Amino acid sequence: MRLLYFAWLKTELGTSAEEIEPPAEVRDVRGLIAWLKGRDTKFAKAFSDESAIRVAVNQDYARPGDPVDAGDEVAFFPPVTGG
Amino acid sequence: MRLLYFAWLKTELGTSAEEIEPPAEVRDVRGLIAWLKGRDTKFAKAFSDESAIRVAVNQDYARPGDPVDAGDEVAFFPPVTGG
Amino acid sequence: MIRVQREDFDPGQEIAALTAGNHAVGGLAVFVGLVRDLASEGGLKAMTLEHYPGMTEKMLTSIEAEARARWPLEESLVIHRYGRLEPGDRIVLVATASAHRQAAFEACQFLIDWLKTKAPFWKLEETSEGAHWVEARAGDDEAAQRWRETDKAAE
Amino acid sequence: MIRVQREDFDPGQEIAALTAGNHAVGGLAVFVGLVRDLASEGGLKAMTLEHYPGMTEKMLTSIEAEARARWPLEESLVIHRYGRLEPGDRIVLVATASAHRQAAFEACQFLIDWLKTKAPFWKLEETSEGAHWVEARAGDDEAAQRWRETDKAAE
Repeated sequence: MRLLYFAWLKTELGTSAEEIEPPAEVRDVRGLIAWLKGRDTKFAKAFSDESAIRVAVNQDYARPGDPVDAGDEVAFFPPVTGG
Repeated sequence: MRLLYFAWLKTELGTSAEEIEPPAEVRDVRGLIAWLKGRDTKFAKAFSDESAIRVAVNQDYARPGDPVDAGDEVAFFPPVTGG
Repeated sequence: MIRVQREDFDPGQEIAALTAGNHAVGGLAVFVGLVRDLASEGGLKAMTLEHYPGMTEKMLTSIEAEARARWPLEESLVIHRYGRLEPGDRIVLVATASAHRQAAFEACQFLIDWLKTKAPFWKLEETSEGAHWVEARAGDDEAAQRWRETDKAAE
Repeated sequence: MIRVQREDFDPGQEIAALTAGNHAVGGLAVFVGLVRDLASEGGLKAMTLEHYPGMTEKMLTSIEAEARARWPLEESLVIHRYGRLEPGDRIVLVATASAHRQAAFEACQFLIDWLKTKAPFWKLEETSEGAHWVEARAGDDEAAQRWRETDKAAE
């Protein structure tokens, strides 16, 4: 699974992309975030207010209950500010 | 007093401008139109539906009760269709 | 600024000049009206825009002043052509620049809506069946009317 | 058509190309967003627009398709820049062409409202006090929301 981070999440986590292999029990966005928070305190801090984070799975906006699979591209970013 | 006609009013009356000297009892737009209609059958026909005619006195939209004076520029035209 | 002219205009050049050097502008709304020819309407060959010189400028100036009183505009521009035009030709340009996009959009729509019901222009269409004066559209009056209702609500 | 690019664009050239030869177009609505610098906000030196390549194009394509499904548009164009921009620089262009002006205006506003809440761009501002990521504005969510309410009303 490929993870991408943008804007202040990227700055705070010190990385823009990583390849991970989460355990089989990580089946949805909610589970993935919980697993990532448990893995790394830096990640736990950045994700402490989950309402401030948007998630996209394979370049479409996703909700906590949406499924994630091994081959997916999952992106985390703050609310967008373009235009 | 200077009268101006635009669009189909100009075509129908066969003139775009004329200088007139209406009698003293012509004091407002309503009176001027009545006097013009009595003066000329072509005018009476063109003005038969007064709701289809807009009036401007000195280049501002005017209503039937608005005053007209000897030195005024009075224009008659159909509803505008610019833009 | 308002301009009434026979000549064509270059929208890109006009809007670039309008905001050049003004860094308080965050959004620019532009409307360009073109001579439309729908085949279903019988084949428009050309259109001649007549206007009332003097009153046209007076009305456009007053409409622009009203827009600037109602919205916080940094810049505004109205250009309206007259004379003979063919399908695809530009007729009118309205451009409004503001710090925020909503003010720019609203002022731009207000200007074109009011212009269509107040500025003394008349369209003479030439089709294969001859020339005829275009009738005013009730929809244009309604479009202008909604801005008046805003006034009443604010009273 | 949608384009995501680092380079500047020429609004006049873009909108001329958009409607060239299409005589069914009566009205063209355009929005241009610029980098704004209000002195009161502390002197913006520059702004860097980050984006999510791939998802940006996907979102813009989907927003444009939605606009074309909802309004009778003859043409539409969205251009959004990324990279480093300075005050006065163009960021975004939205242009919509239709037979009638109301459709063009509504679709143009819909596109910029949705783009602001859906397209994955983030602004990093550089001021004399350092760099900071711009926070999303609640007003932008509300502006996008009004188009959703139209949906509900139609259901």
